[in-house]
Amino acid sequence: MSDLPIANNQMRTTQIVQIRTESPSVKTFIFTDRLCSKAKPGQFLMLWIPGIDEIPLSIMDTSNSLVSVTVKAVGDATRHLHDMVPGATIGIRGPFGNDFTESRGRVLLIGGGTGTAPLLFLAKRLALKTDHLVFVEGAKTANELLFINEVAGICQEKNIITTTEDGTAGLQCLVTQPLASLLEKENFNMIYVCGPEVMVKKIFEMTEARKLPIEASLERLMRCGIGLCGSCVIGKYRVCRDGPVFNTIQLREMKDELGISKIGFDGSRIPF
Amino acid sequence: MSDLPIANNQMRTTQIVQIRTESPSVKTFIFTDRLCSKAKPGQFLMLWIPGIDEIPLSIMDTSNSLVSVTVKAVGDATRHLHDMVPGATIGIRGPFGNDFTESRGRVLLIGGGTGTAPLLFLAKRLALKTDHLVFVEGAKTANELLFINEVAGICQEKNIITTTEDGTAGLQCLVTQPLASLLEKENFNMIYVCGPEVMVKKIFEMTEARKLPIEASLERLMRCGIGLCGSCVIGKYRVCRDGPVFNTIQLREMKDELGISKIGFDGSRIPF
Amino acid sequence: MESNALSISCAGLTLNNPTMLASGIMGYSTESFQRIANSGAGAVVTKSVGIQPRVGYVNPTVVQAESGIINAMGLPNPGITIFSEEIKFSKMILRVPLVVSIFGYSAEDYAEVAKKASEAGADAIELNVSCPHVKQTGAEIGQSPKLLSEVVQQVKIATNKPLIVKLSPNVTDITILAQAAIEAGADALTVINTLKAIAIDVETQTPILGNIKGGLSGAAIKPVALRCVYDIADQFKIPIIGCGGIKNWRDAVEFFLAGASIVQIGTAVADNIEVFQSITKGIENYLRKKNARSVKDIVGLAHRK
Amino acid sequence: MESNALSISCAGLTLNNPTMLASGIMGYSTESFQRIANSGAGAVVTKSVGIQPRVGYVNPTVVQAESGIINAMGLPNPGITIFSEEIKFSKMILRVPLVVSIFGYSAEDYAEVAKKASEAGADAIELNVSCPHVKQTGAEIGQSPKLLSEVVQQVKIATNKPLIVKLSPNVTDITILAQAAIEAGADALTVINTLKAIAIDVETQTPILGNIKGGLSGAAIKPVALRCVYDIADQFKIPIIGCGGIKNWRDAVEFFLAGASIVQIGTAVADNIEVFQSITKGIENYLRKKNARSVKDIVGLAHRK
Ligand SMILES: Cc1cc2nc3c(=O)[nH]c(=O)nc-3n(C[C@H](O)[C@H](O)[C@H](O)COP(=O)(O)OP(=O)(O)OC[C@H]3O[C@@H](n4cnc5c(N)ncnc54)[C@H](O)[C@@H]3O)c2cc1C
Ligand SMILES: Cc1cc2nc3c(=O)[nH]c(=O)nc-3n(C[C@H](O)[C@H](O)[C@H](O)COP(=O)(O)OP(=O)(O)OC[C@H]3O[C@@H](n4cnc5c(N)ncnc54)[C@H](O)[C@@H]3O)c2cc1C
Ligand SMILES: Cc1cc2nc3c(=O)[nH]c(=O)nc-3n(C[C@H](O)[C@H](O)[C@H](O)COP(=O)(O)O)c2cc1C
Ligand SMILES: Cc1cc2nc3c(=O)[nH]c(=O)nc-3n(C[C@H](O)[C@H](O)[C@H](O)COP(=O)(O)O)c2cc1C
Ligand code: FES
Ligand code: FES
Repeated sequence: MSDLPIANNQMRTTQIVQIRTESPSVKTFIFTDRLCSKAKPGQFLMLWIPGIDEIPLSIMDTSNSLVSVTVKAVGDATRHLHDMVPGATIGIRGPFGNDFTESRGRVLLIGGGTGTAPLLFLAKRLALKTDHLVFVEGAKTANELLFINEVAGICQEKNIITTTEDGTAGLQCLVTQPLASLLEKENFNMIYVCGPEVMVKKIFEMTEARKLPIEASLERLMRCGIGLCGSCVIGKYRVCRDGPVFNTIQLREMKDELGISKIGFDGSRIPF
Repeated sequence: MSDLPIANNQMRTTQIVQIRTESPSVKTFIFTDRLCSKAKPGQFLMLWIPGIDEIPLSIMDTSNSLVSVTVKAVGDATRHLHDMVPGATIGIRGPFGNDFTESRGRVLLIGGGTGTAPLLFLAKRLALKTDHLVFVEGAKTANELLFINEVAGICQEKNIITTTEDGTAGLQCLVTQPLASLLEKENFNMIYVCGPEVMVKKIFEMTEARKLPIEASLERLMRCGIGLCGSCVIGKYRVCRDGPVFNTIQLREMKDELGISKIGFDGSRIPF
Repeated sequence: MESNALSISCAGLTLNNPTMLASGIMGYSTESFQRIANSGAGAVVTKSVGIQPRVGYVNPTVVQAESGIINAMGLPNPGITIFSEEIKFSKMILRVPLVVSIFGYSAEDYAEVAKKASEAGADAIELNVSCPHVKQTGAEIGQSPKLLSEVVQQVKIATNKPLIVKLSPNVTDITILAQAAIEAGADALTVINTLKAIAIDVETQTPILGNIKGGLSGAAIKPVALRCVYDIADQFKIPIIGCGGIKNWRDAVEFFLAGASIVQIGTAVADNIEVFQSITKGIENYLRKKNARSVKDIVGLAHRK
Repeated sequence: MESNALSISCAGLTLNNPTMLASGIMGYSTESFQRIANSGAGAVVTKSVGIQPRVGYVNPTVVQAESGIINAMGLPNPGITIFSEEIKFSKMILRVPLVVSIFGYSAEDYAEVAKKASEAGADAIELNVSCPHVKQTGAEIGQSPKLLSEVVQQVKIATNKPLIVKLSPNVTDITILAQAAIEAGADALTVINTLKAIAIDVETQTPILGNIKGGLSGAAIKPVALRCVYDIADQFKIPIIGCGGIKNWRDAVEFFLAGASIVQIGTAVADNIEVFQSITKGIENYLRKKNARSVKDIVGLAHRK
């Protein structure tokens, strides 16, 4: 849990050092930042695209003073970011939020879309503690499956399950489908999930049915990132400050909202 | 040299724990203060007498978290302080300013009035390093000689010289008088002086004539205590921030003002 | 000391303790209000609500500065019609008073929002006439005694709930605005909203906030807020709710001594959501130490000569 | 980059570098001015001087607050007659411009002091019309466009030295005061003086400053000062001297980008008298990095759209 007093975490600018294309719509941006390079898997940062917007992004990796974030171009801010070149200036605040607990034993990670990024970061750490890591990843189509090589470097091949909606790679189905049999077959000490909220909701229902422990990282509209503005609230929790990682008990408390409604830009509750 | 950024040295209140009468016009006040209890001999603090005034006072002693200051009633603020009783609330900022270097070898200390207080503090520290401490103290009359017993506990009797103007104790003369023969007779590695500026000036002239090293603690009008307001300036130095202890070289630089003129409450130069 | 030493009745509201959540902080949902109440707040104030929904400004909407933050949210809010449902929901669940903060572009706007909020069950209405970063709204009204007076009068007609006017510090003489609000019928004053400010990034050579300028809050503004409370309490008898940079019991007590009867806490929630509890505990200890039977006993004591 | 990238000519003054000692800091004696100049300041401003000597307020005259200090010195000064000697002495020795800060209780006062200061050799006159803590002086004049205009006009007649007007932030709209000063003939504006504030001690339940209220300076006010500079530069072409909370090169550059051509440093001197040198060094590096040939190249850049 990051408890940096806000005064010690002011925005600073840095230059993009490297940009890697991960898929047609996803790029990884690497830059130096002292504070965020100490982040733990699950934590996020606020990235300022000068003159455009400031958006929350999960930290995908750190090494020495370098920090990586993996970003899907979905709108104005992310497209502007995708248009940037190495050397471009961005602003950084963070790391913010809590992190995944690092479980031992048999561990399952389920990522959807760019939700794979923080799980890859987590998997690297878990690999030091456990040798039974199962990684399940889903995407619309083959070339949107992220970090296939990286995951293969961490997990045994038999422990990697991929799904695509169009069947261009792995199983042709939603990521939730192979889970049913997997959870039937195997027992897990911890299940980690990060992806679209509707997916998280489905998986949470499955783990609840089987009384399995889960930690889910959620995404909500974020503005301040420091627990003030209320944009990211789900139930009684602020995703930016009390999350973004929530455990089984917390997820139960927010059942009425998880995957059902969220707070929109105008503060009203809007359905998913 | 204290280099506490001002933000970490805000005023705090404390209660007077004990009051000791040292002479008809001088009392010692003892209170707890964490920061000032770490002060070194020569440093001073700003003491707030609520609703009345805030005045600079040398730190006379520290032990554990206790701090002592020795105060002569000379005007409104000091008289109000003298009227206080144990349990009364005062405000403290500090410690401020630099401290005496702690010389080894043969050492001479010369105190006038309450100027004896920081020198006593210094003598206690020096006694751990050297066994040749000569203490010269002057006052108007016998019962104004401060800390006679304390000094006797530190220096050998033959190394204590006292003078009074009315001859009621020690030699009947000014404190500067026995110095001439003393400096003739003995050689010192360091001479420390604290007292009225005119006395300091005289002694500095004597040490200059003999090319002896000296450190003098000065008193000037102080308001801010943190080097901003300019009230305490002598030559290019601020007594509160660059002093109050000045060495031979610095004293030479301020020769045109030392004991000659000072900055008054209205910022004008006024003669002594 | 009785257990109700901390409770305070003021301007028609009764609070278990003299701390309130300031407007705009986690201020949208019943669950947030309840969490804040459970964290020890004596009352909660909602995010400022207007007639129409607003999505607010583009990010960055918050910049961290030294000893505080600068924000320019742009009054994102769902509009009073939708928010009335939230007020009703809150009133069913919440056990502390719910103050609804409102803003508008004219006296009529304010009156309409106040009316709807009151009908939905608001325990009091706080007028945000001082929000410094939306053109033609707060800033102008809160800076003009005449406009302010008009708004307060109209709202007074539209609701019989206690009416709190939140003053802007961005004025030449805050006591003149206080007087206008009082004479127009305000039941209490919240003092103060944020100070107009800006943050500029030297690398990109641009203002950081999406809206360029914003409002400074947090510890940096405490000495100014405290002075505003002191100045108003020096001249008027109206209950004052102190706000600006409060983050511990000592700050809160300073505001009581300056003349406030209640304090609001905003920015300090970022560092610690339990701040209400620790402040209340500290106030309680302080009152005991000073042999004061209630907060009322220490309100305005710094004005003694 | 040539060595004179840092030098700046502005409002009739030429400085080796764009930093100045702010008024009231060590501002009485030639030796202090010289030390500050040796520490790297491009110019020095004296303590504000009036017609008559003043001893100022009783201590405490300075309280340390979070990220700043609150001061209420009460304008202690020897009066212009005595101070004229100091000005003459300074002019014999000092190799950087000497700006004499003056205050008064009427336009005639200001004019008289300005005249004497000019005759003694002041390189420029800075009007302190914003000192918030002396009744019937600065505060009132600096808060009223009419009074301010009158004072500036009279001083303009009394001296032909560059005239700098130092504005108060304690106003509803600082651009209106800026406009009044400009139209009355100001050659430059110093933006800003301190924010009105108070400090209260909870133990003794009393205001701490001898004068009860004072002015907040230091890092706490930087976002407000920067906003004032930005607002004025947005509307007017007059040279601006930025002041308020500057303590490192980054702060200084922010003020340049907001529209200032020179910066003044006050409170930061308490922590480090060498602050001028380190700020100048930092500005130099920054200019080099940004390929700017002089400070002028970056003045106001934050206003680009
Ligand atoms: C904790 C957290 C971690 C995230 N990590 C990643 C990541 O690692 N990689 C990644 O690609 N994306 C991540 N996101 C989502 C990312 O923040 C949004 O995709 C981005 O803000 C969209 O901005 P835009 O202007 O490009 O799109 P817009 O056109 O503004 O919006 C597209 C959609 O993105 C969502 N969105 C917009 N603004 C925000 C915002 N400020 N906060 C949250 N969602 C927003 C909205 O649902 C909107 O409908 C994360 C979000 C959160 C809350
Ligand atoms: C660094 C330093 C250390 C000092 N240490 C001691 C000490 O250990 N014991 C002690 O008794 N005194 C000490 N003094 C002197 C003490 O501060 C003054 O005696 C006291 O401020 C007088 O205040 P008053 O209101 O009682 O007298 P006033 O009636 O105000 O003045 C009496 C005289 O005291 C001097 N004085 C007044 N105010 C101040 C002030 N703010 N700063 C300095 N001098 C002032 C003036 O010369 C004045 O003429 C020290 C002064 C300095 C600068
Ligand atoms: C993120 C944020 C949003 C705010 N939104 C509002 C608002 O909608 N209405 C309002 O009256 N004040 C708003 N304020 C001002 C606060 O209520 C409060 O007056 C100010 O922050 C000073 O108090 P503080 O220093 O305790 O934060 C907001 C403040 C912050 C930091
Ligand atoms: C101790 C002190 C004394 C001051 N005296 C004066 C003064 O005499 N005249 C004046 O115009 N400003 C005076 N000021 C205000 C400063 O010149 C400056 O405007 C203000 O402190 C903001 O800058 P800073 O944050 O760098 O200190 C004084 C400030 C301080 C801290
Ligand atoms: S983003 Fe503002 S509270 Fe979470
Ligand atoms: S007392 Fe203010 S500069 Fe020394």
